[in-house]
Amino acid sequence: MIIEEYLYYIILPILAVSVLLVFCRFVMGPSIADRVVALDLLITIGITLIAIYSIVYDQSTFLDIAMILGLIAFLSTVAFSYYLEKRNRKKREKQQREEQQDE
Amino acid sequence: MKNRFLSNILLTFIWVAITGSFEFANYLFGFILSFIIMYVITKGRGSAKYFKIVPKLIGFIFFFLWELLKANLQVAYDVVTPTFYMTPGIVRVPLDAETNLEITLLANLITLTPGTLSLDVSDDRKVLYVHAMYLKDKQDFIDDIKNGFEKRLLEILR
Amino acid sequence: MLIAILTGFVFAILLFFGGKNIVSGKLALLPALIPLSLFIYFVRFIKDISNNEIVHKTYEWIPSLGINLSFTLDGLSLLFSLMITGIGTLVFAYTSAYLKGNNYLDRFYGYLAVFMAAMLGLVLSDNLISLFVFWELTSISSFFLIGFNNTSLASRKSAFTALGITGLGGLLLLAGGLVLGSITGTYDISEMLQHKDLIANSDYYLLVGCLIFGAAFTKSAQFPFHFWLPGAMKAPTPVSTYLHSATMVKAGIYLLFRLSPLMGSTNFWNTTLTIVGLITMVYSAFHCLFRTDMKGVLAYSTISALGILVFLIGLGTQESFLAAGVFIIVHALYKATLFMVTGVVDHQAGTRDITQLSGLRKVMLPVAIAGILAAISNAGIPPSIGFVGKDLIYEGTLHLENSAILLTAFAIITNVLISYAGYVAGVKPFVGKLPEKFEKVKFPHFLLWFPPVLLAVAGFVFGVFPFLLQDSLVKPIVQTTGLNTSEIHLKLWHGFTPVLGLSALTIGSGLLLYFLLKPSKKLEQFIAKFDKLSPKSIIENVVLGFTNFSGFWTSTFQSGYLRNYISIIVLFLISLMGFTLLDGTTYKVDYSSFARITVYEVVILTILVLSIGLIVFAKSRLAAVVSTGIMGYSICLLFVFYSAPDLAMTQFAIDTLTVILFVLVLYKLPKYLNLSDYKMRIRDGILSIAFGGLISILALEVLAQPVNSEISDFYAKNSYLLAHGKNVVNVILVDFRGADTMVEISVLAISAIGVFGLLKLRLKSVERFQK
Amino acid sequence: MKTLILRTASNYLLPILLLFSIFILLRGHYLPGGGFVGGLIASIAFVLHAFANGLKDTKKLLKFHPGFLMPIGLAVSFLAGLLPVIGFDEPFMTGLWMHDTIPVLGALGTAMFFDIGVYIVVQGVTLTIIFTISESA
Amino acid sequence: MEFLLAIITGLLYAAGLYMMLRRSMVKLIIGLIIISNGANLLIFLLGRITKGHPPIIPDGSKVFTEIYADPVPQALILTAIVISFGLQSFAIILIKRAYQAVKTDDLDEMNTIEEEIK
Amino acid sequence: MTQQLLLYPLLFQLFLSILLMFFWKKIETQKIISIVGGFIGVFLSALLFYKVWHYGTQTVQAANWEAPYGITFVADTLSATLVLLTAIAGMAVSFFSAASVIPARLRFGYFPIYHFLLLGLTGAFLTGDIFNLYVWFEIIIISSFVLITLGGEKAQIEGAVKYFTLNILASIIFLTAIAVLYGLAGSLNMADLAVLVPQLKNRHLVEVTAILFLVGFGIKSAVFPLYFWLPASYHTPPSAVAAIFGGLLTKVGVYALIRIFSLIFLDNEFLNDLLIVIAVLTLFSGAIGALVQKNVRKIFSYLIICHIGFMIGGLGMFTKVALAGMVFYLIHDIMVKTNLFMISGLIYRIKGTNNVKLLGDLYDKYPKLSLLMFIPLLSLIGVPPFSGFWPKVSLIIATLNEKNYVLLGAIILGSLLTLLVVAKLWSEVFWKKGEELPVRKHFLYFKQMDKARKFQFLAPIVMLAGVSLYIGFGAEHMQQLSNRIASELINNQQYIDAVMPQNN
Amino acid sequence: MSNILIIILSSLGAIFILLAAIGFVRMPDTYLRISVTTKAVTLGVGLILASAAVYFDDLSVTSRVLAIVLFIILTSPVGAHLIGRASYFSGNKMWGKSITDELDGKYQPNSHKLSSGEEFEDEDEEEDKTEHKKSDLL
Ligand code: NA
Ligand code: NA
Repeated sequence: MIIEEYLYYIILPILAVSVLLVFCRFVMGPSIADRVVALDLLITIGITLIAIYSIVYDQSTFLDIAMILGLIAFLSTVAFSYYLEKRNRKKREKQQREEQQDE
Repeated sequence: MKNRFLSNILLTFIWVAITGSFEFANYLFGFILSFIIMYVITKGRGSAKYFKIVPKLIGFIFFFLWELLKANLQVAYDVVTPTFYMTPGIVRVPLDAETNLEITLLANLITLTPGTLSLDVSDDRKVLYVHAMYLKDKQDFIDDIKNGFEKRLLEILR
Repeated sequence: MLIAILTGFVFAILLFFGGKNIVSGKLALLPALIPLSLFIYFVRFIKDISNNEIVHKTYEWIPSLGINLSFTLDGLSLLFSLMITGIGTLVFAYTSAYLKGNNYLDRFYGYLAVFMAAMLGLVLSDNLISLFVFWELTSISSFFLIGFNNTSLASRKSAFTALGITGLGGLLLLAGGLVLGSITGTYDISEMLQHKDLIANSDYYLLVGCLIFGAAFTKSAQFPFHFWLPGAMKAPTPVSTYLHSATMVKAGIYLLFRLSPLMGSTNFWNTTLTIVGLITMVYSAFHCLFRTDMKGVLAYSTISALGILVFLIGLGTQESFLAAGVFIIVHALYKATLFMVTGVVDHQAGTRDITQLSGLRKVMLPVAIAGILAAISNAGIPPSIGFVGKDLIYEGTLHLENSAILLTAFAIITNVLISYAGYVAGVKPFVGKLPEKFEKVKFPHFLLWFPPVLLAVAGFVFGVFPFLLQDSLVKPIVQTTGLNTSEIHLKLWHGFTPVLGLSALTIGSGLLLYFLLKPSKKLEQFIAKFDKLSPKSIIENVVLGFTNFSGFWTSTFQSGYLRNYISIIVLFLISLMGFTLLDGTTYKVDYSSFARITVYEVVILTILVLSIGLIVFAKSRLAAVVSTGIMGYSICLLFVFYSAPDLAMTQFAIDTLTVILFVLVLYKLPKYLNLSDYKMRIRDGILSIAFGGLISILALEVLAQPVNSEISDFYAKNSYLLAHGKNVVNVILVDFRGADTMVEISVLAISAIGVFGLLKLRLKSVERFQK
Repeated sequence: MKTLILRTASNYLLPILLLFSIFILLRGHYLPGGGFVGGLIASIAFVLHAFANGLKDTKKLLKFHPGFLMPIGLAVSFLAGLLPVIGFDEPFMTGLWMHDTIPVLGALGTAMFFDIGVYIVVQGVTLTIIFTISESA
Repeated sequence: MEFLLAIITGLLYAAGLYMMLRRSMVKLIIGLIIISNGANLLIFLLGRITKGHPPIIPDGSKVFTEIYADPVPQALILTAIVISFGLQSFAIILIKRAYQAVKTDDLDEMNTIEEEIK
Repeated sequence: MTQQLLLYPLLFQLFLSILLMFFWKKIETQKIISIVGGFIGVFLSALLFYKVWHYGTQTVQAANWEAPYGITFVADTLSATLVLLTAIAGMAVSFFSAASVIPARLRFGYFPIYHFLLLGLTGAFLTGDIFNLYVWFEIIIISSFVLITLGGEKAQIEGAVKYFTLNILASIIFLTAIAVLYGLAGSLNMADLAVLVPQLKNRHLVEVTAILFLVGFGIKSAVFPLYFWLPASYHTPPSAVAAIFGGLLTKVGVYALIRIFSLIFLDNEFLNDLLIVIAVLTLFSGAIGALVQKNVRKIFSYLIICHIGFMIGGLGMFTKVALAGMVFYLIHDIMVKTNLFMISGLIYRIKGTNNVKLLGDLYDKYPKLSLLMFIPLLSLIGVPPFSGFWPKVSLIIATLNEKNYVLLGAIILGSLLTLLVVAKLWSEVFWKKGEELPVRKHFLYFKQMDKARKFQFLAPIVMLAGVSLYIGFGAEHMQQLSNRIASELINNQQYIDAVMPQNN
Repeated sequence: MSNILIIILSSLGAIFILLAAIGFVRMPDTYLRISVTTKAVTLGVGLILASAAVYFDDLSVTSRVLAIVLFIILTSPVGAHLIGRASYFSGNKMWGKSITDELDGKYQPNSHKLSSGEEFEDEDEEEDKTEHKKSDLL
């Protein structure tokens, strides 16, 4: 019983504070990359939240969700990186075109 | 080598089945037990590499964990204290690792240890660009990686 | 009788399919045999009817609605049937010559046949609903007849106007009939007569009266709905002859006549009819003075005659009904003649402009005879039947108890003007000098001049021998009103009475007027100045205003702006919800039933709220998308906390995929601009907050209600034992509610196909239309 | 974005994810999971592969157009639901169960096949959508 | 907690609607996503929430022995989520296609077909 | 096997859709499957109708879980009738699609999606479960989205965005309503809800729930002031698609309203009044909207709205006579509106445009076709004894019984304006001397078609015109049918008993 | 015994995560933020999951925990690599006190090809473009 309470009153708040901190950075940005990393981080901390929660409620089922989170959270990072690259290329092509026109 | 490993696992399962205790400790115990057994029964029959790698692998894991912990503490210190002591920079690290797997593992391990971040591998796979937080001497840094992670990793993989 | 009616329809259908062959060439006269045989059929009934018999037939049609095809043949309907078929025969025959060589003669006959059948059905129906059915069919067929020259804009407009006015009347008739039905419990007029008291004492009496009047006045072109009739003169002359003088326009008269015994003898009924009839007859008779188109003259005089009929029915005495009955016959005979005459003139001389026409007797004597005879009958000069008719009118007005003198005076004025109209149309073209340009006018075809002559002569035969009509038709007609008929004696000569004096006065004034006032363009232009005040233009303006309003209303609501649509819908929803939810409810929520709040919940909720804020206020599209992702993941965590692992997994996977989709699409889009201004944002914000607030209140209220967990208990009990699964959510998905899932995967498949088609299918210009 | 690191990682992740998706699919009747999530994970595996190696490679790997999975999956689910109607004059979707249970999967019944159909459809759908978009990007 | 969730649900509806009322099509779709989440949460909330007891029959028992969360709303939401995934993907592609066809993301410029009546 | 007869029309459509997907690229095969399938569908639906007519309401408990635990499918007379009409209209449009939809569209899944749409319609009519109804609605929506956007022309996309958004909004409101209903009553089975909801203490909340349903379904049935999506989009897809949309999509909304209000939310004075107000404004807005339009299909679109008003009015009065009128109108309207949009397609193929200003001459050049097209127009106006007339009789009687003169006036005005709109249409499109339009390259005009295609074009129009004629001239049968449906709707106990016999 | 282990593991894990979060907020540039968080979080997650494994003391849980940790170890550095790289492309500046950037100028601007800096060669621009067009999902 003590463990559950320890986790509940000590660990969960620490994690919660971490989540909030990360979210602060998400709000602050400044670049999209920071936001994407924040998102990734939030999910990863979410995994720990779920893990602790599953201990507190003695429901190991929740770890399954953590598993899925761990597996596919990564994909949104991949997607956003892809976006950033593509967008960057597009910008550069546009710049080049304009430069060529200037010449 | 793969066969050995598989046999090892198989034996572990047999052990667990026999004992009927499905606890983690029992698996671990079964694994060690069957490793020893296999070491004994295949001793001197040529393909002893497997038995050399496993201890190295275990050693590597501990090395990795130690590095992880050590550098985490370093960063932690930097993070909690008001001023930063960082001297960051992106460094070009020439690679001895050749195969995709080698390079990827190396890069990932470098990233996972604090203070360093593998940014990219050159297209000709000769150079790894690493972002480092505490960069005092470039050559020292490169040597650390080459003699530490890369060497140990390649020992295991090759 | 049903067969009699159906004959026309069947014939029409035949014409539509093989028409060209039937009516082309020499067989063109054939169609006339149809009305002729029907005429003979109806003539056979004269004897029975004059013996006070009534023929009644009922066929079941829609018993569930109490609607039957029941037909009655009594004096009134016999008169109309004879007119419809008799004049119909002549018109059919006349048409074969008039429209000879017209490409669409088959169509024309088809319409005429439909019209004739419908008109027969109308006058024979005893059931008010079936009467309405035929009433509408006459409107539709007349639409086609008026618009026969369909390439002419004026024709189309007139057809449209006529249909609009008579269509409105028809709907009023339907409503009136249905009210009568709901009062009396039957739609059969003969049965209704037995419940006369119910009607008179009903709360609906006024309503029914107004509805019936609306129907009759529109159909019979009473002021202020009269203007469609002059417009309808755009139709070929046979149509004007048949529909717009002899038959269709009299349908309203027929209706009033028919319903008088049922609804008449009240102040409302009689006064309204008298006044409307009076206004109509005087107003339009006056208008005859200002027309130069022969048909225009005749149209206004027809309206005036219809006004006289309404007026007479409104008087509601035995004498006035007698006068009305006779006048129907009189008018049919002379007006049909005059129209046909006009048609011949138009057909041969190529114009109907009365100011140009004269002396045509030299080239078409029989036509001139018909015209002059008809004009005489029209003017009420003895020994024509017109004289009899006019006398009866004066007798009807003179013997009134109230305002006899005044009404008689109006009748005289009307008659004077009408007789003027008759001279203008029936005499003026034929007398005087034949202008040069008409010297080469050819003598008309036999079938063009014979029908009018026949009709005109008939007017004199009946004038000389009025007893021919007395027992056979006139008495039975009056009989249908339920009044005493024993004292009716039609005579040409009554001796020297005041009425005779009035007749003489009328004839004299009419002739005088004709000699003094010649129709001219000036007069026509003079009256045109008052067009703005005419009911026609007033109603046209109203219609125009209505159309403009329609455009305004439609484009206001259908503005093209999606956000307006959404706003209106949500506004509608929240005003209704707000009205019911906040109105008088005591807002009571049992907070004690709510679970305690924990730190991590607060953190997740905070993040949820903040991420929503970020989405709403994001400056970049990608930031909005990332924030949406965070929102989704927070909700996913909520699902974890509240025991929904399956949900959490699915939501998480789907959110990730959605992010990927967005990312794949986004970088192709243009800049993410904030396009709305400050005011708009405030407005939308208020609307949104109101919406969200109501949803929150609703949720809280529902949460305070007791729970019924019968169904989930069943699942909990049986999920493993009967459905062999322990994850109840999954068992529900694949078993208890598997049908949902089957549909759901179909939805997914469809959307994938849709996406595939949307992106891969680009129609090339060739493909766009070619098959 | 075909970086070496991502490519290598994705080559190892693909089988792991696929295996994992089947695992999630099969356990759905007893524990969280099932056809939907399973199918989504499987498609995520392929999407990841496509990100790392390019669409062409992934398509080559799949051998046929993923859209083809949709009618197949639908047919599997449909037949699983139809079997009781055709064979036993029971209502559509009535669960039919084998008497004996199978070690890993537990009881074997039409519901399982239904869920497998779902799994296939979801994969077909997700992959079709994502592949189509990236092809026309 | 239910109280806060009810407020959040309302907030989701409000934010979703607000986004739908913007002129950008991307915002419109995001709005739809938000409001769908709101609806899901509403089903979840009104089906009553339970902490830490997923509707999964524990190992070794054949029926529930203790309290459990109502599985019905969960199944409904699952269906709704998957359906809205289908719709959302279609919508997202629609943005793309609309941009190709109409060359704008601005909804106000997408009413040529409706203007012709005026 | 006959026990499950109720599900056959449903399962058969699903089967067809899946089968068609397997023949993805073989569009000729797809055409044959669709048409043959259409006939079989009519046959199956007719069987179902026969059974319901003679043996009363049929039910099937899907997956064999007794109500209210599983999903119940119910065919009372109303449902069976609508399923049959769907099948008939569906078959006609299959035919018409085979002739009129261009191959490019067919190659991208037109037929599978089309049959999914029919599946959705059939399912919506047959389900006895409120959430299942939502799911069917979704399949209808998504397949209609796909059909409306297939081809991706600019106009299509613009229309689709509005169509899409507003319909999804409707779905979300519907879902919200389900959430509240489940929160209050704890059940989803409509018969069960019919028992539970009247017992609920908090009537305010029940009323709010009803309003949510009203608005959700109201959007789908395109009533005032929720109809915007319809005129914005119905003229953009191929005419075959518009035909099935025009005939059936809004009717599903109406059906859902009927179901909900006759079964669950009974006798609420406020709601009934509200429905009547909505009906009046719907009639009015639709009619005047049609009056000012210049495109044949837009005119028809507004007429759809207008005529929805008749049905909503009937529902609002909720007497037996009114309901009978409403049901009769529903039956009539499905056939006529489907046909009208096919006719618009025919006109388009003849002249290459649907713009009223440019059209003309049809009566001169194609007199027989014109008269063929005139039949549905007559039905539309409700010229007696064509089909639109009889339901109006019942509706007017009902307004008189209820002394609802405003609605009476609206019905008369709506009818009159419909008459005028059609007259105007006729005079502009058929009578007027049309402008000489430049001959379009790559355009297949009607006169250029071969006999077989002409037949495919005209057969469905003739068929539906025939059905309309039957409805009008055989009004007695329809009236009996409507009366029976009306009495079933008024007495909801028989529905409840059929679904949950164990309750007695 | 196991309780103490759980407390130790979870406390350490939570602290590392907290540190990572603080670091994430405090670090001055994107690369540093990525760098700090990847490992701290990996370690933290691993520790906390380990505590769960100890708590449940059940093979299936343990294997799941192992799986999760393995996944994270496998994926998070890859993610860091990708986002770091992307961040470099989008021109995120390094912190002012950074001492060197050997990556500067090594990327081909259009193809994003990365040179090792040993054999820098001028690639044909046109070839780049065509390749870009072909690559679909890249
Ligand atoms: Na490191
Ligand atoms: Na990392």
